[in-house]
Amino acid sequence: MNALIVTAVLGVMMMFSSIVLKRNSAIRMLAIVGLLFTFIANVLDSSGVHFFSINIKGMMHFDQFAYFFISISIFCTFIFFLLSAKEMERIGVNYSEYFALIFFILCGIILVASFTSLLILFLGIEIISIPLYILTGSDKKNLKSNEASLKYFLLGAFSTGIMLMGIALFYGSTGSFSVENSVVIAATTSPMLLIGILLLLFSMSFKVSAAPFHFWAPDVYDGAPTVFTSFMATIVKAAAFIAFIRLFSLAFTPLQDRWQLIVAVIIALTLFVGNITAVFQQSVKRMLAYSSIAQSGFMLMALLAFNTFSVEGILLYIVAYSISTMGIFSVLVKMKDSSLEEFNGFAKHQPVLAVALTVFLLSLAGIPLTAGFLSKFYMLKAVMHSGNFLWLIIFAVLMAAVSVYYYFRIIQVMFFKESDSNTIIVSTSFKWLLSALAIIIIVLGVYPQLLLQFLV
Amino acid sequence: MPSLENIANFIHNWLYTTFNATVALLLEFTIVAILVIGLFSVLGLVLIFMERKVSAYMQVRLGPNRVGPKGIFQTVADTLKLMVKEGMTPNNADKFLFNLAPFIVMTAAMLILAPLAFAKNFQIWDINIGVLFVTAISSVSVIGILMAGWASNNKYSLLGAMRSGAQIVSYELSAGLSIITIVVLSESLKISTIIESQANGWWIFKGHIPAIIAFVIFIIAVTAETNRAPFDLAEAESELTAGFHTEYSGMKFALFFLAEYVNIFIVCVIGATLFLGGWMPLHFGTNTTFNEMMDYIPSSLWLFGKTFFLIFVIMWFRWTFPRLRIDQLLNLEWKYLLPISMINLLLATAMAILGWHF
Amino acid sequence: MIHLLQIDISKAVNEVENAGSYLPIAIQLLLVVGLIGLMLLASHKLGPKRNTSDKLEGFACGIESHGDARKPMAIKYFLVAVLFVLFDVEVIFFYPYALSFKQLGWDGFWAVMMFVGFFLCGFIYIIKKGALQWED
Amino acid sequence: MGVTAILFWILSSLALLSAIMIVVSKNPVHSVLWLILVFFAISGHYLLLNAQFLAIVNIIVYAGAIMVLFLYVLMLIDLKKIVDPQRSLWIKLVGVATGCCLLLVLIAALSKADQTTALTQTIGGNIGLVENLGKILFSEYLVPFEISSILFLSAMVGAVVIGKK
Repeated sequence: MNALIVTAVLGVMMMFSSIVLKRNSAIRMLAIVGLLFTFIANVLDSSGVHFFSINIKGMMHFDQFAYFFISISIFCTFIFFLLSAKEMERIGVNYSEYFALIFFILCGIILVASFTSLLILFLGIEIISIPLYILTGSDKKNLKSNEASLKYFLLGAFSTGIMLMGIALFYGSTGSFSVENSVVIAATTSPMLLIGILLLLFSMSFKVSAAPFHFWAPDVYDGAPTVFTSFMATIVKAAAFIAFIRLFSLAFTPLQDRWQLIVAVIIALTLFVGNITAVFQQSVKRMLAYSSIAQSGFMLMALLAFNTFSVEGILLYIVAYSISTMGIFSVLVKMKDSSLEEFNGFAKHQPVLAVALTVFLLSLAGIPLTAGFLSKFYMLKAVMHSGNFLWLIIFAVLMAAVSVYYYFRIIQVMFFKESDSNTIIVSTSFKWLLSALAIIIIVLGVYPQLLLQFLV
Repeated sequence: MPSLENIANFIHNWLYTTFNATVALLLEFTIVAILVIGLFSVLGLVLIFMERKVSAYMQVRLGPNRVGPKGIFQTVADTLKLMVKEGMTPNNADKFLFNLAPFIVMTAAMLILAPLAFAKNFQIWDINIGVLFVTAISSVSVIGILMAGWASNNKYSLLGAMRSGAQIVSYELSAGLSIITIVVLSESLKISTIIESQANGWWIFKGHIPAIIAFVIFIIAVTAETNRAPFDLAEAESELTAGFHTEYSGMKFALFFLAEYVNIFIVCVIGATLFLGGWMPLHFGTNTTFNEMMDYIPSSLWLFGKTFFLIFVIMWFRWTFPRLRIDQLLNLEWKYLLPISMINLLLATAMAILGWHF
Repeated sequence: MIHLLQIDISKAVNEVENAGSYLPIAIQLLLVVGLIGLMLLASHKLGPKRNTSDKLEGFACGIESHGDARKPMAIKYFLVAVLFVLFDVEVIFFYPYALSFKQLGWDGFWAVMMFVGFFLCGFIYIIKKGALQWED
Repeated sequence: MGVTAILFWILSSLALLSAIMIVVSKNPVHSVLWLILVFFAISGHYLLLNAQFLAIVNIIVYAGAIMVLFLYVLMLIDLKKIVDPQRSLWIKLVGVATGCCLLLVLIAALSKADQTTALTQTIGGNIGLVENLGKILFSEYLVPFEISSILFLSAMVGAVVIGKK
């Protein structure tokens, strides 16, 4: 609860920061310090120091997993600010508003990480979505950004409508918004409940851009300003996953056999569409958009099997995926455009960055010794433990092999192509930060307990 | 004492003793229908005549004085003229919407009449959400105005409609907030209960400063909502010809015109009901002689007296204040009236929780 | 006590106890629509019909009208409408509060204060940002 | 068939008809007006359920406020310039087929639901009255209510970011 209120207040503060503070760097500092404070507040909260005592009437429940995930997203946002906060200046004049919106999104993330009532889930999803529509369209002079924003808004509103319908059916059959097994068990026979679950499944699949509902993702990720794409495709997406998994693991496990196969099919489709389409992309940004679809296929596996492996796996996956993707995007932001040629001979100009990027790409591809490998391994192991879906595991491994192709293509152009003398200018601190992130990826790949020990 | 209540009672009893229930009900509907239509025609005629005379005397002229004694049949003649005028639909207008718009505006205006109490126990429809109903239906009429402006396909009309829409929706906020102030004090949305809560004093007297502030804001807001001067820039004659109804003629124009006056009447009745006690006579504490004297005046007279006083005030505004610009108009609402009425409402709530009002 | 229609409806339409209380307004609606229709029809029948193309042109004070009237409007109006929607929702939330604030007491009051406080923050922000400034 | 049932069918068919007209009309302004009619029909349904507050809010916020916003948005864009993109017949057919599938599933599920017997809650249900709703909203559902203010704030910021130069 600490973090929720702190982020809300910080959001309001950021709204006013441009009126009080004149310099962009001061606004940026305020945001970073505020985020640090939020992190501390959340850690204190998880260890029993509550700033506020609010009767939440059982609509939210902060368990260790929720606290941990909230900490991770705050941490990732912190990294995001360090890496790319400066780049936001180039998008438009509303610098402080972007921070305010990001803080509001964090609010939504905290809500979806801790809800036990469908009302809170809905509010959380909306609080995440509405600022995102705006951030997507924040580059107002750019037609592509506008188009992406409108597309995202229309499809997002449509999927929210479906979600509301699902919630309504859930409420109609159970008489409660509460996300609990007992509520669902009491109404298992109701066909209305099943349809409700199905609609919730579809709308949440839309939010995480799983396959038949992924059509918005490439256009939106491509059209949005690159800085915000990196935020959307990582932290926000992770939050949508957590909401998805939380909803289904808390409430719908009694009906698992009814929806499990659908989820398996969605996963297979997501893996297929994401990986195969990514192969044919010429723009790195668009390729990353498809790769993020492909990665959601793996993350969705946590939905198939709820066990310790999947819980640990999904958190590890989120960290590995978010850090790697943000790292790549942070370099991409600095490029002139996002075509593959931009990376020609990158290793010659920026050897440190090139190595760091290589680590990120390897992690995304799931090469051993990186966190990406371990997280994929955890997910597959979780599915294996649940006993069914051997075909899915084989298919997933196959698709991971395909993914290696398009990730390695970037590595190949970076190291083995001649440069066209276009360099990017980066500060030393940026290099340090990116190297540190690469080291985190490797360390987590070798010793994941470093992260997962907090989960106990 | 022949009050409206007694007459209604008498008719009701007579109907139910003479006919069976269904027929009596149908007859009652018919009577109400005739009454509503009658009220409308009389209202339109009286208010337009009043407007002309008031403006005339404010400007030291005579006003209409040819048709009938003192010109009282002038508006009747005008209505007849409008009836036999040709109702045109411009060629490049959206024919369907163009003809639908006056319908919507007028329907909205007439529906709001239903929950109003015209005298003691004399009310067409006493619903438990009376005030809310009024707010809801009045928020629909702006659609009709926007529709008229858009359908006309005329630049004046469209601009007038846009301005009018922005103005009406903006002022709806503070009008709503000041209505809620009274809802807080009387703890009911039912019009009859609100009036009864003022039996020992009108809210404007009992409600301390919040009620007075709310009253002032309400009057300003409804003046703007009915597009009256000084807020009449939606149909500013000197710049926009006639605003959103530039293209309308004949009966369709008459409907807009009538709706405007009916709306003025309605908001004044609501103002009188909420703040000035509706049909409640003026009572002073325990001064029984005075109170009984006041009770002797029929309740309908009280209501119409208060209403026409408010209407007169609104007409007075027209000849006192110069027209605002659109930026001044929106500034007034968004920068002053809205925050003031919001804080005023909270003040009234705190006061009501503490039980400080009488 | 007689509200001319109210009381009898529940007798006549016993089955719909609560929803039945809306019958008067439904009848009034029909009546009003019929009346207005009648008025329009009457004037249509009474009035002359001599249509010429000049007469049916859009009115532009005698000069020829140029181009289509439905040109894009200033975005200011849109901003006003968006803010109106937001504040209207806030005003709407006051209605249920106004009817139940006595039972809710100070707890409810502070809850509403917090809600309004957030809104006032937004309000000040809008004013400070000049979102409602008509001239740039 | 009682009066409630008759009203229900009238309102439902009105809502469905207007909803279809929204999709079918060529002129977006006409669509908006049909949408208003849908809202009124839905409000009628709320009244049948004795949910007065929802019915009124539906009219004030949706039919009043949001439709005004829609009309303003339509007036912001140059309707003449927009050429209706020619969608292929195939796409249209697929759309209709998908919609019908959803409809079929919903009907199949809802027809088996035991709630069909309780058609409307005109008698007895009074949670939708304004004061009862207030009591629940400001006690039981206080947390979501407060959180919704964050949603409004972000919408305000959004309006400024998008609408202001």
